[in-house]
Order: sequence, then structure tokens, then C-alpha cells
Amino acid sequence: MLSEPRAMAKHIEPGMRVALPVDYAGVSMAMTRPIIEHGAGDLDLVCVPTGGLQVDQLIGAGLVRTVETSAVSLGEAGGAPRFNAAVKEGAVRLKDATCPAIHAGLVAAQKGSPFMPLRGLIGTDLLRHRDDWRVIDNPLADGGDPIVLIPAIKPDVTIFHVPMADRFGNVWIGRRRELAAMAYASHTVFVTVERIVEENLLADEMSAAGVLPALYVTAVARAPKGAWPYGLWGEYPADSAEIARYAKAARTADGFSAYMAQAQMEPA
Amino acid sequence: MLSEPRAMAKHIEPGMRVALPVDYAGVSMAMTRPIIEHGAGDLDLVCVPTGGLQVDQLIGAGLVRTVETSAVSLGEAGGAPRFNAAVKEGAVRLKDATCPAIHAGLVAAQKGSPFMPLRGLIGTDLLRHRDDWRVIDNPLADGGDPIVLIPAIKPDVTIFHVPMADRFGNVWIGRRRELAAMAYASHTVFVTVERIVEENLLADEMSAAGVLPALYVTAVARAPKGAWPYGLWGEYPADSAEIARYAKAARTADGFSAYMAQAQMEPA
Amino acid sequence: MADVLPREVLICTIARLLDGVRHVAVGASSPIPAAGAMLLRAMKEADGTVGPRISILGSVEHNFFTNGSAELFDCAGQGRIDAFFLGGGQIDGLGNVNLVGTGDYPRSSVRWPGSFGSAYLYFVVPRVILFREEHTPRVFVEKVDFISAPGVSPEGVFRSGGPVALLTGKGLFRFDKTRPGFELESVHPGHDLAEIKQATGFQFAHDAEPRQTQLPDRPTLDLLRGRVFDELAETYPEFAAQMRRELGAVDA
Amino acid sequence: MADVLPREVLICTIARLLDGVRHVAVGASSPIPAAGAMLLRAMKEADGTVGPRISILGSVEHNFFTNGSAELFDCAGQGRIDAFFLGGGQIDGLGNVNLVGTGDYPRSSVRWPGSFGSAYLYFVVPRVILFREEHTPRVFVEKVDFISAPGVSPEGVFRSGGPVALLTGKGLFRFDKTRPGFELESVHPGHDLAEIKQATGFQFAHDAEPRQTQLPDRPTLDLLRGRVFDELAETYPEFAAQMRRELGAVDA
Repeated sequence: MLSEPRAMAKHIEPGMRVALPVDYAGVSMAMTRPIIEHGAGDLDLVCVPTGGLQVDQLIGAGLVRTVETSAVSLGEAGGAPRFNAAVKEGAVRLKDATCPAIHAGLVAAQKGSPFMPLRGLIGTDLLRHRDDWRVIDNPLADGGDPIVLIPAIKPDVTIFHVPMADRFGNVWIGRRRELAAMAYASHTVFVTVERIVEENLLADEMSAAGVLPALYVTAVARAPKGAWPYGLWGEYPADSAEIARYAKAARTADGFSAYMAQAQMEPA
Repeated sequence: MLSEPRAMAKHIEPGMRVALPVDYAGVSMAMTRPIIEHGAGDLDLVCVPTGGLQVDQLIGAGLVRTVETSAVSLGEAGGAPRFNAAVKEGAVRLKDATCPAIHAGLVAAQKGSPFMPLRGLIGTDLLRHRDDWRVIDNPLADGGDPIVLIPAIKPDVTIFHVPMADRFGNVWIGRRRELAAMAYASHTVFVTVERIVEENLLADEMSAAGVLPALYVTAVARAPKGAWPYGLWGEYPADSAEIARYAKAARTADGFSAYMAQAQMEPA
Repeated sequence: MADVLPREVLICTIARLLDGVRHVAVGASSPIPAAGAMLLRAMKEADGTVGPRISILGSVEHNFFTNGSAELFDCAGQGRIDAFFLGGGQIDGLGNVNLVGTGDYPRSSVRWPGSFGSAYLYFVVPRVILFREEHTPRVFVEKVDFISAPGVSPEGVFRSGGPVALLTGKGLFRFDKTRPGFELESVHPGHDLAEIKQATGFQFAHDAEPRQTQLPDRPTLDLLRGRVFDELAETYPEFAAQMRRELGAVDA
Repeated sequence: MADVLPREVLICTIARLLDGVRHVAVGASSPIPAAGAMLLRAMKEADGTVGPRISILGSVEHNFFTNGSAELFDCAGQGRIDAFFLGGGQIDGLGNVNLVGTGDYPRSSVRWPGSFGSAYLYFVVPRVILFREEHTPRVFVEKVDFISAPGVSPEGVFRSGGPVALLTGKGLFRFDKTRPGFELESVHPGHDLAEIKQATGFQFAHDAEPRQTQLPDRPTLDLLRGRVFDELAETYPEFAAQMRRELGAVDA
């Protein structure tokens, strides 16, 4: 159960569908460089429901085939430079979505259902470009009530970072329950944590309420400050200067390579 | 926000759809007698996903029109006597279901969707007797893949009991997340609790993880030992002797009336 | 082996039926299935391998879930539950299960609690073991009065699970879904084919002289009476105590 | 009233547009909408009534959610969110919003982050306020290059929400979904109709001499500059500080 980031990254194979969380939910930045070093490409990323730094870096490293997402950006630091460049060059295939459609696809997988219905979407160009989404006439209405069906999203791998896990592989996700949804839907789940605690997190009702049980977790690795330069809820704030530094550096492919080649992988 | 059981019971109107939790999740037995005293009838009960003592007592009191449930029983104490008698007499309309179908209907309401698909069910007599469920051919398959659609369940009122709430109406449900699902799906939510705490339960990430926010809660009332004779997770065990005493007494309508007329409404 | 109790035979048979599963879910009031799962885990661990994960519904000790009562069904839908047990007020020769009642629905003459999760789990759990100690024509009928969950489904119906065996107080049947129907695999000590035929309301395949149900060896029995009954006592104290009383009576 | 800053006019206008809502959700980097909502709450509480609940996405202080990032959308789908704000790289005269990019999709010449939740929230939140300070023909176009979320839907399409107003740095428009299209309601101080026409790429209805946007009275302004900027500083410290610097410059 206990592993380390490099060992976990080795299980990522070319062509896998990889789910990654939104920037404030717990991004495992500690896994980014090991994944890039490992080098498995043609990845189909699923951003839950939006992407940022990690997605931009995986795209910049040339590992990404498609991006299913509701948005990719660096937040206050502006657009995601490698993503934007890849879009312009046609180097990644886009599956532009809307946040609740990503959630709906994961819920379908969580429930073992082939699809989930979702209101909205009709008349958007998102729908026009998604041939995997389907409009049907609501069978429970009297006709003339179109509704979109979102197919189940079943990632091969989900990767995220949270404050703690116990020795049994139970992972504390607190109120960030989209992390549980991702895990339920996924075949393999890799988690990095700030710390491993001795007590069983399921043994106490208070901590148990925020636990993703080991049942859904493939491996856990300790990675202090593992979300950096993103912040981690309840632990540390984002390092906006570092994110801005990346945003500036990665405007060009060369600048991106230079940034990624730097030894500094953790905060000083 | 802060109320008391009798005041909350007054908001129940004839013909309302009322959702009640499974016996181990936190049944607000403290609300049972106030509801019966208030006397609003023709209730459509939704058991999430099964019913027990409270459902049997509301049926015994003649307040129930339909029961949507996956089961009704008193567990170790045997069958639910007033429910069974009402079934035999045809005094309640049955909407026999299966546990995940009840959950699916609540999730549909939670998501603002008209329905949720559910595997299984095909070929059962449950499906044959549910004209509100619909079989369609899965629109995302190549044909010949029948699947059942469960319509959204939107209760008028949800009622349950948990260990604590704070002064702001935030309710701690721990890992009993079906209580949250019921609340999301419902118009009105009444909660009884063992105790009201001073601190804001949302202020700390550890307690927040198990909180149903005040946003979904209509009113909270203090009711110590409010699940009795059921137990409450993390607080006290079930009083199986009392449940057995009820099971025996309620075999007849008279025995039921005598039991309910007793002054003892809380444990000695 | 005269000192093996009938329920010990059941527990050991369940352990055998579960061999190879990664995760088995057991109902709240099912001490014999739980004991079977715990025995398999103990045997695997004694062999130095990994035993199955056991989820006991309603138990605090064996509750690995944190997402309310929907999680069991989600988990099964995800393919994470390999085995489950179903009983039934009536079970017929096609593996149909009735948990609702006898007579004309909805005004059943005898009403049972209801279908619980059977109408879903029977479809999606690969190894469903039908377990009912009472082996009478009242339980094992030609045709159930109400189908809570069907034993087989027409082609095209999504079905990754279903019955593999039926274990009763008298014998063990395998379910053959191609036929479909039950085949008597073995008879428990103290029972015979004629008795089983008489007690069973449906037709079933069988050898002319069916073999006896396999009895546990000494190490298995030691594991069961030691570690497993200790573990069992945490969740089913009354059942574990009763088993130990019965063993005491045998020893005396 | 020369001492009212342009952004104070925007904030006070937003407070007016939100009047009557029970629950308003605000994006993580939307200090002006947040300030408008906080001002409304402060005004209501000063009147002794109940102000709106304000959910600020990404804020810890104003996060009432405990079910992950799906909860906002669930909550909106349940009808529990009365008002929301949308911006857009492009907005056209039919209220269509483009958050994806310009040029031919998917190889957009300018790519913006993406549609976020707009393709859902625009349909189910009753009072969506389009807010974009930059008022240029680049933003307010005849027809958006990509529809992230449409302003109106054909009859029969489930739609309990949609645009009610468009607020820019130059003026306030009402959205008339029957026509459909925008109507200029008022012009902010320092701007005029001719300028707005030139800066707007789509046709809109207007009076011959549109009135000026209503300015806040003294008590409102005091509330804004006191309690509201204090509250705002907790979530948007830089914005609050900048507003106070600008006010200092005006006073000086």
C-alpha cells in the first residue's frame, strides 16, 4: 500500500485515461515530474472539472493526447501557456465540457450506470462538438423535452494529494468529495499525502466522515508540500509568485523546458 | 432555526411525501409521537432505503397512504406488525422498491435531473408493479440493451436524528451521507439532535467533512436520546428489549394503541 | 469426524465457495456467511497469502464504507464486490428469489420485509450464494409467488452477476445458468437424496448416488473454533456463544 | 456625488439587481459581484431584515458546501441558487456567451480557459447577471464565435434560468427574452449613448435620451466604504486595498 511517487508513476501506461483534480482540491504536483520522467504518452486527461499547472506541464512535456475539461487556466496568473499553444497547433484533441457534465460522467461510473442525464447544454457549441454526448427526448415526460445523456467516465488512473492517510491506506479527503467520486469511478488510484498517521482513520466517527476508504486506494506515498506551488486546504496557501514565474517562463517551449529542467522541485 | 419537535411536526400537512432514514442511520423517534399527535394523514412515506419502527407506528396510527420502500421490518424483533396488517387489509398502497432504486431517485432530485438510470430490475415483479419506472433501450449502446429509468424522488419533508448541530443550523451527519442525499432532494428538512454545540461546525475542516450545511436545514430541535429505542451511531446502542416489547404489543391494533398511549416516551 | 456440528459444515462449505474472492459483503444478520468469509480469510492468512476483504453491513468493526447506505450498491456496480449472499422466503428451480410475500401481490397473505437490494445485487455481483438453512417444500418451490430477483435473464440484459450455488441445511447445489437450473453437488452428513427430493419443490439434476459434502480437516476446524469464533464474537456475540455451547455439549 | 468611484457605481447597481434573492453564488475572482452581494446583505440587515446567503467559490470563509465541487451545480439544479454572474470573452446581442475562444474551434486563434459551469448554470439559475467591465466591440459582438451558453432556448427546452441584465463599465442593459435582446436601461456617469453605441457590436433597444444609472445615497455609500470593504478584505484583500487607495486619492 505504501509507495513513493516514482514507483507509482511507473504504473502509468501510454494511452491511459488519467483523472486530475481542480487546483484547489488537492493536486499532486509531487507526481508531475515523476510522470514526465517516466514518459508514458498519449494520455487522455480528465480534469475534474478544470485543469491548471499540472495539466499544462503534462501537455508541455508532450504526454497528452486529449484533454476533457471545463477549463484550463493558471487562475490569477492567466492562461495556461502550453495548453493554449497546443490548442493553436492542434497538438491536443479537445473535449470541451462543462463542470457538471464531468461530475455527471463520474457519478455514472460510480453508480455502475452507462450514463447520467444532465439539464442545460442544449444549443451550446460544446454539445455540437461532443459526439459522445447524446440528446434524447425525456422518456418520463409527455414528449418534447430534450435532455442530454453524458456517458460514464471511467478513468484508468486518478491522482491527487491530501493532508493525510493512515497505515492501512485510508485517505482523509475532508469535504473535497470530488476526490472520492474520482476514486470510485477509477480502476487505479494513486494518492500523495503530507503525512502518514498511526491511528486508523476509520476508527473514529469524526475522522471517518472525511475518509476515502483503502478499498478504493491503490497506493499512497508521502510527499510533504506535495501540492506546491498549489496550496492545500487546511495546510498551506498557494505560492502565487511561483505560479506566476511558471506562467512567464512557459510562454515559449524553450522557456518551459528550462523551467522544468530546474532542480528545484520543492519549495526552499 | 432552533425549534422543538412539536413545533416542527405542525408543518407536516396531509398528503405530503415524507422521507425517513433506515433504522441504523439516525431515526428521529422523538418526532414520531408529535407527528401522530398533530395527525396530518394521507402521508406518502419514502423509506431510505428501508423502514422499521417509525414507519410501523405511523402506519398503525392511520396516517399513511403509500409506502415506497425496499423493506419494512423490526430487524431481530421480526416483521413489522402494523405494516404487515395494513398490507393484508390493503390499507396502504405499496411502492415496493429495491435499495439502489430509492437512492437513485434521490440522486436524480439532488442533481436536478428528471431521472437516473439503474441496472438490474429487469424481469422482477417489482418493475412489473411500478408504472412510474420506465424501461428504455440504452441510447448509448448499439441497441438491445434495456435499462430502467427511476424518476426523481422529491420529498416534501425529510426527518432524521443525529448527534449534533451547531447554533447556525449546520448538522453533523458523519459518514451517514444518505441523510445529506435526502436533504438535498427535499423541500423541507427537520432534524432532531442529541445536543447543540457552540462552535461553528463548518469552521474546522475535520468536523466540516461530516456536516450537512444549514443551507439545506429548515429547523433543528434538541431531543436527547431522540433515536430511542433505536440506537445512534457513535452514541448509544439500540434497546432491543424495548423494540421486542413493541413488536409483541403491536401484533393487534388494540395492543398497538395501548403501547402508544403509554406515557413513557423516553428511556427511564 | 462425528464431532463436526452441522453449522460447522455450512461454514466450511461457504469458505470453499468463496475461495478466490477479493471482497465479500455480508448482511447484518448473517452470522454463518460471515463466519465462512472469516474462516477463508484465516485460512489464507495461515497460508501466508491475502484473504478477502469482508464488509459486514451494519457492523462498525467491519464497516469500510463512508458514503452512507448507497455505497454498498455503488461498490457492487463498480465491480468491487465479488460475492454476496441471498436468502429468500421462496426460492425456485430457476434461481428466482422471493423476499416480498406469498399469495396475490400486493395483498400478500404472508408479507415478508421486502426485496432489499436483491433486485440489483443479484445482477451485478458475480458470485451470489443462495443460503437458506430451512430446507422444506415451503421454501424451495416450483415457482415463486413474486420475483424479487430473477435467477437468469434473457440475452441482452446487462448481467455481470447471478447465483452460483444454493446451500441449505441438507445439501449443496450448483447453479447451471445454461440449462438453467440447480444440480445437487453434495449431501450433508445425516441426510440423503430421497429426503432432499422430498423436501424440494423444484426439479434438480443429481447423480444417482450423490457424494457427501466435504468435511473440514483438523487444522481448518481448529482455526474455526479458535480465531474465527473469536472474531465472530465481536459482531455476532450470541451466535458465537451458542456455537461454543453446542461444541461444549459435543465434547462432554 | 462626484466622489463616487465608477466601481462603486457598479457595486451599488449589482446590489440593486440582486434585491430579493435568497442565495447568490459568486465566482472565486469576482470581487465586484461579491461586493454587490455583501452590500445588499448589509443594507438588508441595516433595515432589520434578512440579507441573502452568499456563497463565494474557492473561499474558505464563505464556503457553505461540504460535498466537493459538484455541490454548487447540484444546489443550482435543486433551485437553491437564485443569482449568479457570468462574464465572457464575447457576449452577443442574443445573450450568448463565449468563454472558449475566437476563430475556428477547436484551433482557436485566441483560446480562453473554457466554459466552466456556464453551459449548465445559465439554464437553471433564475437571475444570471452578465458582468463585464470592458465595454468594447471586441467583447460585445454581433455573434459569438462559440456558444458556451446560449441566452435563450427554443420552446420545450427545460430552462428555469437565464440572463436578466448586462452590466458593463459604461452602462446597464436589461435582457428581454421575449424579443429577445438587450435594452439599455441606464448610462453610468461620464458616458453617453453615442459612446455606448460605438462600443457595442450588437443592436440594442434604447430610449432617445437614456437616463443616468442611479447613484448610491449617503447611507449606502457609508455602508459600502465601512462594513462591506471590511468584509471584502477577508476574501479579496488586494481589491479592497485598491478601492481604499482610490478613495484616499479622491478625498485628498
